[in-house]
Amino acid sequence: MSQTQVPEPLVTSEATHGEPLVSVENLTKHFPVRRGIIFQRQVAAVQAVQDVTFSIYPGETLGLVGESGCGKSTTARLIARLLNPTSGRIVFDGQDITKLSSRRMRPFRRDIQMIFQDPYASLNPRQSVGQIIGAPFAIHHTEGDTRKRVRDLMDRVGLNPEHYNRYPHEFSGGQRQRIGVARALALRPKLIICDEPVSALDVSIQAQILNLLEDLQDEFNLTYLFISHDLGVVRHISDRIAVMYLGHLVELATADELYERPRHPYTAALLSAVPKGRAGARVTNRIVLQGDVPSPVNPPSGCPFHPRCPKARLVGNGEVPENCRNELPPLGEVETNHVAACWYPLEPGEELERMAHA
Amino acid sequence: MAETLLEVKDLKVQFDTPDGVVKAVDGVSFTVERGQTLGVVGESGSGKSVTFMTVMGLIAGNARISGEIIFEGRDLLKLPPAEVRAIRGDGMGMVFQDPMTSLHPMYRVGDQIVEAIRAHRDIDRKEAWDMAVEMLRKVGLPRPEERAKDYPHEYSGGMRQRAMIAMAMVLNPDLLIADEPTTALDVTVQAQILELMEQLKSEYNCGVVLITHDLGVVADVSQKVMVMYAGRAAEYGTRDQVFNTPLHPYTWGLLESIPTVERRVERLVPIEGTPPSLINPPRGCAFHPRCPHRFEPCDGERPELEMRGGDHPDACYLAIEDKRRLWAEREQRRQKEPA
Amino acid sequence: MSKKRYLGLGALVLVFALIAAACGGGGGGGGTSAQGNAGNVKKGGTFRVATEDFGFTGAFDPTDEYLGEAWGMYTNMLVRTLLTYKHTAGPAGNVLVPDLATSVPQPTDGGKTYTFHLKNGIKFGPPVNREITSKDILYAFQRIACKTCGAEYGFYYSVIKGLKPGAMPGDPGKIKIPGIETPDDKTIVFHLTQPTGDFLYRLAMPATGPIPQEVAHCFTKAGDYGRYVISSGPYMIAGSDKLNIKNGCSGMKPISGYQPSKELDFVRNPNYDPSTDSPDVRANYVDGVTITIDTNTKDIWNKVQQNALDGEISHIQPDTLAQYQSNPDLKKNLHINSGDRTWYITMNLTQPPFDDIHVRKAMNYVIDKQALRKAWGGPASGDIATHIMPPTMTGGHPTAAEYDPYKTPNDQGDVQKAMAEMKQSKYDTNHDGKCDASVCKRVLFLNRGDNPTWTNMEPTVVADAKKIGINLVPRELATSAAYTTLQTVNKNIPISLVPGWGKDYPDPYTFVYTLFHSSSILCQGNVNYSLVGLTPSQAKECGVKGDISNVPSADKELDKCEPLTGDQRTQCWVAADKFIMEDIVPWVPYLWSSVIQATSDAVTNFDFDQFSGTWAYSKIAVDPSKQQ
Amino acid sequence: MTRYVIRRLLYVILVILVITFISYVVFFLMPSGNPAVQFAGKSPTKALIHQIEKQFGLNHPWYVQYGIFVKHLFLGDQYGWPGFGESYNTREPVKNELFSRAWVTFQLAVGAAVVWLAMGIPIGIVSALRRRTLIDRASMGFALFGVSAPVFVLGLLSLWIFWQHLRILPGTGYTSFSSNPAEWFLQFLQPWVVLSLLFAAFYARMVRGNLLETMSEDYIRTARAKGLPERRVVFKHGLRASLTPVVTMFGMDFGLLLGGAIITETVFNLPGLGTYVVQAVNDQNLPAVVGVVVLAAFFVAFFNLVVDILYAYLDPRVRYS
Repeated sequence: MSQTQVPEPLVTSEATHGEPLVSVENLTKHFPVRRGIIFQRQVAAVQAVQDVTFSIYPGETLGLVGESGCGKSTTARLIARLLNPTSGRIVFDGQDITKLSSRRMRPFRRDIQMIFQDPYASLNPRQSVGQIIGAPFAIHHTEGDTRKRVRDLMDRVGLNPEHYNRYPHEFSGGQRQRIGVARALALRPKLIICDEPVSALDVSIQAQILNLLEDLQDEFNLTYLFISHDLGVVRHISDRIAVMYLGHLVELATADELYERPRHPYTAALLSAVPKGRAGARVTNRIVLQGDVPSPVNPPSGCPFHPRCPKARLVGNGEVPENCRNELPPLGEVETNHVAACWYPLEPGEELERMAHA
Repeated sequence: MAETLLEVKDLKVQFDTPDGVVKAVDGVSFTVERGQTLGVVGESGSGKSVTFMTVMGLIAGNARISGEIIFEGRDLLKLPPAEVRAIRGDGMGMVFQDPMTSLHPMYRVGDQIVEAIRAHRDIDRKEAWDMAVEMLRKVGLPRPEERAKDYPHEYSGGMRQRAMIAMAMVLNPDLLIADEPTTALDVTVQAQILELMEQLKSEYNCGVVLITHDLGVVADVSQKVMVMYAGRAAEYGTRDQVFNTPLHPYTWGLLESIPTVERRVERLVPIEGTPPSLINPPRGCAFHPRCPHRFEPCDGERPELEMRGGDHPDACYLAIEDKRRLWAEREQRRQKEPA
Repeated sequence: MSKKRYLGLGALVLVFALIAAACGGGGGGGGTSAQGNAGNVKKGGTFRVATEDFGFTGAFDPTDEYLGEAWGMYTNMLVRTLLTYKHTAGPAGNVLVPDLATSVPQPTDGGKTYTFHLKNGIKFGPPVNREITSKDILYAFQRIACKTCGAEYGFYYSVIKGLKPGAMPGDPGKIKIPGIETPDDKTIVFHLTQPTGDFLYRLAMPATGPIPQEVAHCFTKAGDYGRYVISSGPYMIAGSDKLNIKNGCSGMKPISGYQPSKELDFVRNPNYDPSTDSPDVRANYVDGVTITIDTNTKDIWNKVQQNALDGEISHIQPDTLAQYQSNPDLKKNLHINSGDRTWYITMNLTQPPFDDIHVRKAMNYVIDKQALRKAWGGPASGDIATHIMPPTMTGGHPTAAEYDPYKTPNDQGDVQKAMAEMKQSKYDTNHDGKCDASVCKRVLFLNRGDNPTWTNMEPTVVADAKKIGINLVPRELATSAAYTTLQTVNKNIPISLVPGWGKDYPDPYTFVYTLFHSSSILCQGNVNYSLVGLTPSQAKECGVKGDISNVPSADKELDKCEPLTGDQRTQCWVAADKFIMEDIVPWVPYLWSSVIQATSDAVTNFDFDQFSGTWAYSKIAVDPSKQQ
Repeated sequence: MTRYVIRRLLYVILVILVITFISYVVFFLMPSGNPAVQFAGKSPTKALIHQIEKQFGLNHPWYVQYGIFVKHLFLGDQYGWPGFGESYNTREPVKNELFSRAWVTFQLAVGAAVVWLAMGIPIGIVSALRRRTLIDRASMGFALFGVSAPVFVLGLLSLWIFWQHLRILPGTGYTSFSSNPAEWFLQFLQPWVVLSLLFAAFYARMVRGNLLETMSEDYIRTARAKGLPERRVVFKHGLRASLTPVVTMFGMDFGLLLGGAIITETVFNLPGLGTYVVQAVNDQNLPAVVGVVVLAAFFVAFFNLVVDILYAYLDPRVRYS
């Protein structure tokens, strides 16, 4: 019905079939910067999310990666309707939820849940674990024995149900994140947005939580939008991965495709920057990007990555080509199941030379 | 032969708390040599930070410290506080995890570096300022003359960490201790910082200690690696020894539980359970309750870090053949998995 | 020893005897009203007084000012009038003596004409410095008549032919008053519309004192002249001499010695000639008087005890009173005098259940007056009132014992008698002595909420009323707000503990006539709280809700007395008091309060000004060496 | 910055308008009496009341009176600018009285502020650095005493000891500096100290808390790692950050205090704004009440602004636009 043409060139994997669970179309979010003596005028905008389009299919995990400030968390909050988009459309389960009032949004709130980075900060320290996990039942007035359902949930996420009456501070970080997972799971949502769910955890615990999330996905046929800055974690858990830079979606492909054949120079730079650990010998050709990410208040013209792009300089013999500077490259298919927004995408296997410091 | 800068022998650090005595560091020994990077890996509570805060003399007064910390021939634990202070920041510099909070928000970056210089060198402000600017240039800060006059909040995260490094390195210390220097940074910035540290290390020919939970980072830049668990070293060897033929099941667990960008495994193998309490650590090997290979002696005597037939010291009772076999099996399992 | 001092001493002895007699009747505080040791009484020094707040009602403008404390300052120090008092305690202090006038005249023309001759040699203080003439007194009356000037007790002068108080427009200096003639500078003649027995008293009130038009014409709004008052008495406001009267009105800056929220200082008036006065009237020992504001009552009393102040204008707190009475060193410095003031519970004759005289009588029987006086601090605070007027107002009789229409044992109330009265009431249908009508269930009872004395009395009244079945519902307001509410007729307050009444001058007219005559009922600012004599048209105009058919009137009894003079007049008022107490019963009077004053050790001569109920400043002497 | 200051000043005006408007509404809606009736003496006639109402401007509806008040406040009245009108019960211009009393309150506030800062900050520092020692406990005991002891009790106690018994300090009252500097100082000594005790205690606790918190900050660790002497770590790095909130607090407290320290002024009989407003409320003296309200609101708002500007200098992270 409202499923209009999706401009995204379809990137599929074995997990993507049928109608998407979530589609965002041209999603844009600007945070106004105001100034004025009495009446505040908007003088600028932080362009947090700029014209982002993608879909998430039932049962899959879409990874969303990028550096801090790239707009990945804002995108997640827009989909959860914790923020209102400046423009664009969000279709959930075939229905346009972009402009639903909070009352009409309520049934969808059950279907979209979030898991946050800091498990402690997101749990009310004055509520017992049972109350925290049971709260969604109370809010959405579900029938049945709440206590039993909470105990079942606790058991399922690997918490001892006898700890029903304990408080968050009595748990370790990993257990607290299990509480967060149980709370998100309580109402059997269709989509769970995981915003850096394992970043605050010790490495030995990270794996436990990641495995739990995978098991729950299989068991309850969950769909995940998984946000992380840890590229290893994202690769592990995602079916498809979207890369964001300065508010823009710059590349989207299946996980293996993206990691093995990155086509956008930014993705390539990002991957090469990751220490390779024991697998690789000493990496010598890390693409060390120059400088910092530009301000989202005043983003560069043309391709947002052009001021730092090694490929552009390579193509232009040290100068950044005109189109990179002036025209925003569209998200185009560079290969089946692989889209990137670049005028000069890398060829498969092409390795970027390390950029000398300017 | 490399010159030994720092030798720590049987260091113990204990804190009295209302709940009991916290044995934060429980007998750790290691050395750092000039021109070498020692990577120290472990999870929170493993004692890695406390060890080096103790080396720096930055541990609060209520701690009980024993052992020896020999820096350039002098035992820091026996020196009067004033002399330790004179070494701190001059002979040894330290960089901390969070560059957002580690710089004083109300003083100019340049002034903070100047302060570090003038705490140890009797030179005038102008000269110190020039030194600070020069150092900022060296750590890759663009337009250092102007940026030195900025406040920390006007810097990006990466720049702040560069400034911290400049502050730690400005007096050309023999030893740089970096405590999770890149954990709070984005991956591309992390790469820049690690690069910078490498570069400075070779330029100044100092020793570096890199404390991190990120095995990838350690593998990337360290010559020697110490894996810590519950206040002790689980194993201690060269980078290749620890990463290619790890001897301790905890190290195995760490290596296997971390998803990497290069390859995808079907299922991660986590270390079950949670890190132990430091007030009432498990008897014997502190790791044994979480260890899949535990056997008879593990909950008896505590295993010391020593050569146990392998090519580097470890603290596990398993026979060396078993260690080699078990590690080989694990490696095989990993290799088998479809990529 | 000079003759003057000898005379002064004689007067003091006389006063002492009189007051001892007056106090004996009440069995009150037992303090002295006058003290002095001729050997110590020397001229000089400054008498230092503090008060929490001047509380002036007319901003110290003599035309307007209605506050007793201000009258004390005027009559002792600042404003001489045709007639005045001796500025002493007791009935002697209520006797008129000539001041500006050469003598107290007898009326002619059937009591309708009074002629005065002025003494020579009485001058205004600086900067006016000229002889006072009859025109200056006329000008005072013109200001009383003036519409904008805000005279607050002008009604006393409406008996003068053609004088419409506060109602005559235009410049007061141009107002024509046919009833006042000034044939020459030293003569003034008053023509009245009717014989008025107490007219002479009204000529001893400060508003009638001479006012120099050359200064006062600049200040014709209510209260405006207060900071520019030119002295005609022995003292002047400090800094008066600096007042610039040369450059017209705009050149005049307020006199520096009066800062209305800080202090008021008096110094000797250089133009005052003692030979125009008598030491019996004004002895003028001190060189100056300072009255400062100290908002902390405790601090004022502390400072008096420390000799850092010599006196206070402050209501004594019960705990301070107890402290004084238990310590002989302090007690000798405590002075208790009759305040010519009655405190009472007022009942509204239009509001049930008090529209029934039996209920009102029952209230008089049931209230425990001893308990109420205890809240005031016990016997020292005054005599228990048994009727309307304090005996000092009517020559000392009848005393409380001599006339007590609702006598109860030890003034503690008598429930039996009260219930017997109540049985006769229409509100006691089953005649069990308790009100059983619904109107008694919730009766609004207005009280002061900002004063512990009143809040301490409240439970007694409520409990006593309950004994005869009346449930009082207290409503507490700050004193000024409580007064304003009570004085607004359409608030229809049934019963209140708020008010007290003091005389304006020592004639019962200012008591019973003002309080109970129908002509005194005003819709706003009404002081006839019981609405005695309320007429249907007044009821309609003022918005009275309630039954007005049974409202009795005392107009006939009161009108009868007004033309009389002398003892005849006094007896007539006493009869009116009895009539009101027995046939109207608007009040439960409970206390004739004393004025309690404390002096420091530095005060070597004390006297009380009976007329104003405050310090006889002109009789006070201090020993500066004892001042802190 | 300039724009910010202008905006904040406009905001100050708005605050004054709102708060005076509320004062008017409260005054006219309260079941209290008519100031004209009070002024008119004990048996006021209707004509007299009307006359006085007219002279006071009370004959207009309250909102018109408010309008006139606002007009006079901003444009001035017959006594000049700013027009605060005339006192209902003394007929003097409120402005003169207000300013002379504000000066007294100012002297009280400044002296007390000096004392409380001089006491509070060092006590706070010492007890933070000597945490859990006898000194710390004694200081915090003092703080508890200072916070909980009512000013009037302390004031009366102090007067009883130093004036009535020891006779080493003068009693209550106000002596101007120009008339007798020594007396001025002695006379202010008690109110300064008594008023400052409450604040000193509060500030000691605040400084202690802030310093303890600051000393656990990462940048303190950095300062130590640089090898700075401990004294320099505490006084340069620790205090700098922990005193910034104290500055904010101080500005607000000081501004509030300038609006009148009612109890202290009453106990020590100081002719300041606090005693004035008490008198004015008792006398239903609307122009005086509103005058104090305007002044108090102005001081509070103004010092808030000063603090905010100062903050921007103290803490470079704060920038206003």
